[in-house]
Amino acid sequence: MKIGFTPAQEQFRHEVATWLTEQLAGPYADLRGVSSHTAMVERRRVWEAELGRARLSSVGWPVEWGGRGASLAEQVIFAEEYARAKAPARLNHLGVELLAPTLLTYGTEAQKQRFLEPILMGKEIWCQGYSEPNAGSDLANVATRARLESGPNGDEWVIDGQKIWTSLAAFSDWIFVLCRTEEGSRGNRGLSYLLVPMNQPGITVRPIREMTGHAEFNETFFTGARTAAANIVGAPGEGWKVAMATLAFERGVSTLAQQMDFTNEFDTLVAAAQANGQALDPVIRQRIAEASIGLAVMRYSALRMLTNAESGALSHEAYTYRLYWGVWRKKLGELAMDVLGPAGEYAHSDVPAIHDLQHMFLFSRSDTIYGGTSQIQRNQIAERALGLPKEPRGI
Amino acid sequence: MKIGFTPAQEQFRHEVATWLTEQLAGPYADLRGVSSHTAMVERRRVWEAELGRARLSSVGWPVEWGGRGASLAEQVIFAEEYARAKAPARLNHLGVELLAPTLLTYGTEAQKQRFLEPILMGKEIWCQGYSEPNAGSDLANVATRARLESGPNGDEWVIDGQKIWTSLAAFSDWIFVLCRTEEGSRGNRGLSYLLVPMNQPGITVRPIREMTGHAEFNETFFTGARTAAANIVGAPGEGWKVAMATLAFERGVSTLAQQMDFTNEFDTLVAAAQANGQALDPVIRQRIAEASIGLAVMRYSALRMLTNAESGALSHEAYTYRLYWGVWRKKLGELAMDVLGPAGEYAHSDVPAIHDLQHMFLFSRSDTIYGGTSQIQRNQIAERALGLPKEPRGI
Amino acid sequence: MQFAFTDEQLMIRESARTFLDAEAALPAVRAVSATSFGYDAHLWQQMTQELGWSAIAIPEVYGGAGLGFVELAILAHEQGRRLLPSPFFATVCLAAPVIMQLGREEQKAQWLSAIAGGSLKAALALSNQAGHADIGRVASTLTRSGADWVLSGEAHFVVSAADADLLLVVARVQETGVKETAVAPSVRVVAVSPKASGVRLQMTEMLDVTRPMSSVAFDQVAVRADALLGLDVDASAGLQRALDQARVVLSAEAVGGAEYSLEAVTAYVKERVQFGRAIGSFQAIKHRLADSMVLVEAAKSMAWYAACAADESTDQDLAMAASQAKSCCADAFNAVAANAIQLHGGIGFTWDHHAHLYFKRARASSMLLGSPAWHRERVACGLGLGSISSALQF
Amino acid sequence: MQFAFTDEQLMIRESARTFLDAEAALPAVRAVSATSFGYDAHLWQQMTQELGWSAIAIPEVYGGAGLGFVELAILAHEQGRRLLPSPFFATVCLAAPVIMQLGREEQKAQWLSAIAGGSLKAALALSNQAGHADIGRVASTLTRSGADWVLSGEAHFVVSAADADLLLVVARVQETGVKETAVAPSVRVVAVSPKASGVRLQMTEMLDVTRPMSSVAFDQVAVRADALLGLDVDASAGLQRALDQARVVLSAEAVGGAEYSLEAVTAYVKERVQFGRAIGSFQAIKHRLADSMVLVEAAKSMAWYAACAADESTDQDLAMAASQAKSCCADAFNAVAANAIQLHGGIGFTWDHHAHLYFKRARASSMLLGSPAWHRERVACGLGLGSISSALQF
Repeated sequence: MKIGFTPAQEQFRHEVATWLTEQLAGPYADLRGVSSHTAMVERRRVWEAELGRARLSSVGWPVEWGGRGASLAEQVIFAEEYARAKAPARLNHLGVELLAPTLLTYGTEAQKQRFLEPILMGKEIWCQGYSEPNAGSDLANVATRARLESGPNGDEWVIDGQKIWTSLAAFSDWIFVLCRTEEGSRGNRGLSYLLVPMNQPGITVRPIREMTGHAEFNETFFTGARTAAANIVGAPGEGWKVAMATLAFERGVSTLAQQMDFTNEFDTLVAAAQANGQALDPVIRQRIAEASIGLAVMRYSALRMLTNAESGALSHEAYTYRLYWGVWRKKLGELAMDVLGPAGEYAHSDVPAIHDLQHMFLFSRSDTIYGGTSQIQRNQIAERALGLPKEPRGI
Repeated sequence: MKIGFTPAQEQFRHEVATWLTEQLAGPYADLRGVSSHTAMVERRRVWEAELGRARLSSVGWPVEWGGRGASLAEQVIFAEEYARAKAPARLNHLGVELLAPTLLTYGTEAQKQRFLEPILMGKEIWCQGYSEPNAGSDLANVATRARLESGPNGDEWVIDGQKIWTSLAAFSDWIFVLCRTEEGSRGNRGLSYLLVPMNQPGITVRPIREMTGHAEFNETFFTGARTAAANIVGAPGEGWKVAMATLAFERGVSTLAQQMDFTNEFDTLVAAAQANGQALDPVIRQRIAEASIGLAVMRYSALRMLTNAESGALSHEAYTYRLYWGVWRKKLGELAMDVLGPAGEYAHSDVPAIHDLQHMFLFSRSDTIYGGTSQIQRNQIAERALGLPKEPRGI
Repeated sequence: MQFAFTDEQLMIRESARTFLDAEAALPAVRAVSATSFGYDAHLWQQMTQELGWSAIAIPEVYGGAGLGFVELAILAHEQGRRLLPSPFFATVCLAAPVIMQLGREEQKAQWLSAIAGGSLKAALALSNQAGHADIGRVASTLTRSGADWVLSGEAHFVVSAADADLLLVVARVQETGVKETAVAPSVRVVAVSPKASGVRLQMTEMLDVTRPMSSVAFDQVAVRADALLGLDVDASAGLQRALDQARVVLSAEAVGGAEYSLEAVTAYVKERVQFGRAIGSFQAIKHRLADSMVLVEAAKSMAWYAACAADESTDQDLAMAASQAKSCCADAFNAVAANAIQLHGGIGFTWDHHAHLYFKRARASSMLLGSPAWHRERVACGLGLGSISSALQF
Repeated sequence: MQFAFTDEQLMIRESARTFLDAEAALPAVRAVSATSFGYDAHLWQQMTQELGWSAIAIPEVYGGAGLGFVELAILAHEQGRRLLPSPFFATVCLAAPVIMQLGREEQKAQWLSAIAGGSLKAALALSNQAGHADIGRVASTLTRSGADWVLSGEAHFVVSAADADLLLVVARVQETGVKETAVAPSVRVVAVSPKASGVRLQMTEMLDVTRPMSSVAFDQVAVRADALLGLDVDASAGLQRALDQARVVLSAEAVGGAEYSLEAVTAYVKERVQFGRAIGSFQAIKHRLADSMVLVEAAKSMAWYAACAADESTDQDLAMAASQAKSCCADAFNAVAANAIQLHGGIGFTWDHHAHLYFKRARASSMLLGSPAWHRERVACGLGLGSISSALQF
């Protein structure tokens, strides 16, 4: 157990930092500090391609697929430097961080050939179609149907139903969708994992305005939407297994990038407290210190989790991680507003820090809801990690 | 709605205060400030009798049974003055506050004649036999059995089983016991509510040492213990109903006395904080203020509850009260220890405040357990006050 | 001592609830929030002229009903349940008590009668740019100009000021030629017309859209001597009492919001099915709602007591009760409204759902007239814990 | 960067757990707590002489195994699981690091070798009567007496001092004829024999019976110049590092206690039946245990990182990590142990049950070497929030 980096790793850090600084001071200066997931989409596509060419789109991927086969330590370094350079939020993070590892594990050779390179180069942006209005916490309750039909373009899946909370859907090229492909099946059986092109008449996207005032999520409607029969990951009926694997990748190296965002938010908060004098309030100081402990905990829990993931089974800290950060960030949001005081109540502040912290405060209310509520997380911890009896399903 | 008292009520306050001051400066000076429920038992019996003679044992009782038929406001005044005078903890509080109202509601005329006066005069001290090792949260799981037998002394109930957490059992004269009187019955059916003399060979009391180091509770074993057939409150099989009524009296005026204890504890804590300088720590100040809010909340919730109780049904605040004070006092204990700092870690402090606060801290851990854990309390609030679905029993 | 509503009080509550259930449904609240002054003038007319809400706590001699803060709190509680945007708080619960405490007889006769009759809307300009509720930190000053005065400075977070007929401005007296000393400066409240020369008023868009606020700047505004509330003596004590009374009403309003928030989410979890069961049958949900209910009931006890204190108690006891209530009720509303979002799941996070409106109002109310932490510090002082030169500012 | 135990570290943990499972069952712990010095001397001999625990982090040149704080933390974690009373913390985790940081070569050679070999038990006398862990607040003073020194004053909460062979005493230098100034006084650490004339030691009975403490009074104790650790220069920096290292180990020990506490109550709720179900099947219980597990895992991440920092980081980075860990792990242990009492129900509240021993240890450890609040304030300073003249004292 060691926290320091080797000279070779520090050399890698230097290389990455230099490259990022050059890009973001030069041709991509307009993208520096762009943190919104919905802003400057076209420019960020170009940036994704730039990363891909530099083999920095996903340094952990195998070399044959355009990565660098980087070690965990190097991935940590990349995430740190990416954040430090204030490089823009990754446009295709669902493709890079969730779908690509899923394809690397469950995809056919043809699927890897077809999909990985466009992901890497930012040519095809992906979104995720899991939740439905009646399949929120109870994800296995998916009702969106797909059936295989023969037609002029060969066999195709035809999809009908509705997905919700599909972030990025408005400008995604593809969506990975959990569908019910066995008629009459219930629960997590009879589901399949399909890859569906977004740009077709059978798909309609409707933005959902959230309490932040922005529309970061969407509803996505499928009305006879189509995709080629080959665009299924895993066998028909194996969708649940594949979807769960995808979710598990949320606990992967993408957590490092997320943590860097958290660190930036924390730093913004500290700066705001210093600016308005709240940093000298002993009560606020206790809470800021507590938040800093949470940051440290998340960092080292993620490293434990990633190290342990290399050896297979999901370890204890991996079960607790999702719940921990959701609760932490919600508290950070409350702290931020207490630091801002009444000035934080203005809807449109000229001060970027106030705007960012407000948005974080409001958005963080969903951090204990999406991707499995805190209640669901606690169930999973209790049942899977502590071995307590399962919750009875209703009758 | 009014918080002030009338001149007549203030006159009553003056009378009570004068009497208590005279007694506790004079003949009962040795009892002033005695707060332990197990200390100076014989002297406190004498004190109970003194209260009884002055018709101050339970001012709210009807005049015919030795009370004063006092209004709620007067009962509030009595509780306040009793605490202010640092009069000793009531030895027979289970008799006065729980059993007597139960008898007044469900007892036969003969039972009232037989039992009320000795309770009032401190001649017969009572304890409560509800919980069992396997009937804790699940009180309806009572296994202690009683059967009616004919014998030389006429018909008698013969009781076998074990009760636990019987406070005061070591010096009580009587116990009210929830027993299973219908063989083969389950749950809350087939139970009866019996009054049993403690001083008999069929009863053995074994103290339980708690984490405080003291033994404030006991185990009480029944091995062919006997009581007259007439010593049943309500009909055979109605025990659950009567026992629940007794528990409801815990939400009665006895809460006022308890609140005065809380106020004394809070004052001790504040004095300790002032003495060691912690009162100037802004973080501690916030927590002390918070605790003072809790005290105010409890006082006014109790008044709402008692006012509403006069009109019948248990109101919302009555459901929440038990949980509120348990949680509040546990927090007060933690605050007390944080105020004391390392000095609070000495097991035997010469400083009475430190000793009292330590004991409160440790004892308060049981405040969310006995008489229904916080978990049970939350179930009841959710199901009875909010109307949410009931928890399924196991199969 | 009688800690329950009288029959008359119950009737007031009942009729208010019936009225607001009909008139202040959520879509209506959203709609009026978007209008220029952020409230429904017609509804306000009904409240004042038909229902007599603005008169309820004003003495009979000024044309009021002569009741007190318990009744005001009841009405605020009911409006809180519906997040009703209206000048009620600013005019009736904040400005009227200030006039009551500080006004000369002829001022009371003039203004309180007009408020009671519904023809006057008033607002109190107190807070500085940071939103401090401390009287000692006001950012407006009065300087003498012969027998009259000149008002300069600014005030922020002024509730319902945009179309008020009268501004009551809290200002420090700045004696010309006298340096500011360590002694707290003397404070006056002056009545200013929003249309007076030198007054600039700007509405500010808030996260909580249901309580409009403005910033006001005063640039050498001429103030006649008789525009001073009361005589030319320090107004702090009377102002403090009026502020504490307003805090009590605000607390009751918060309790109303919390209560409604809890009722709505309780109804939702009984209907919403996941895993083949109403989610309200899961203990995790039940216990969170039970905890919310504990908070609501605690806040009620605290708020109603404080309402009594606003009528009956000494300044010092009221200050304690008001700060305890403000802290307790604000914390409860924040927690209950947050929990309601959580238990609604994704839908509770959307703009079109009501949950965020309550959540935002809860926080906005927390910050108005002193944050929970500020009030707890005030309670600590009141408990005799001594004074600290605290960095606590809100 | 490698954030997982090496095979060697896993082996150390495994063998420690096996040993302690066999030797430090709860009845044994209770029994030794009641003995005169509060620990099992035979077990201590095994730990030091057979298992080499006291040598593990001592450099090879002084007869140690040359490993570091990660390994010490592993051993402390395992002892924490069992609440094992032993001189391990005082001697190996507190005194040895102080000697390492401050000692002259010959002192290290003498004392570290003896500690490694198990022949020397040492204790650090630091805290004043109030239990402050601040170096600046020590209640012992050194005055010069020719080339030598005289030690006077007192120390409290001195862990495992009762039969220590060596006391390391932190004292302020009081220059004769020089008034105390605002400048922090210079601090030294001196080695004193508990048997020296003028040393009076008294064991103090603690709520936590598993970690014996003493108060020590120094009445004009003659101290030779060569009993000073290091040279006659301020010892603060080195002492601070050693204290931070000890705090890290203490944090790992707390994590062990929390971990065991959670395991035990988890096993209990799987067995205990109420309402016809194992109570562990109720969501209320499951979620409370899930929350406990979140705390335990968070504390682990923090503690192991801090253990690395104790070996690898600069003083400043270590100070931050140590304070974060001390606060985080203490809070976690307190909460988890409290929750364990709650979920055991009545039985968990009895003297004979183990739950209260963990609960009391948790709080006692919180108060040792700085409370959670004290450490958070230290973190706040470290984050650059500026310094406040805080009333925070613990």
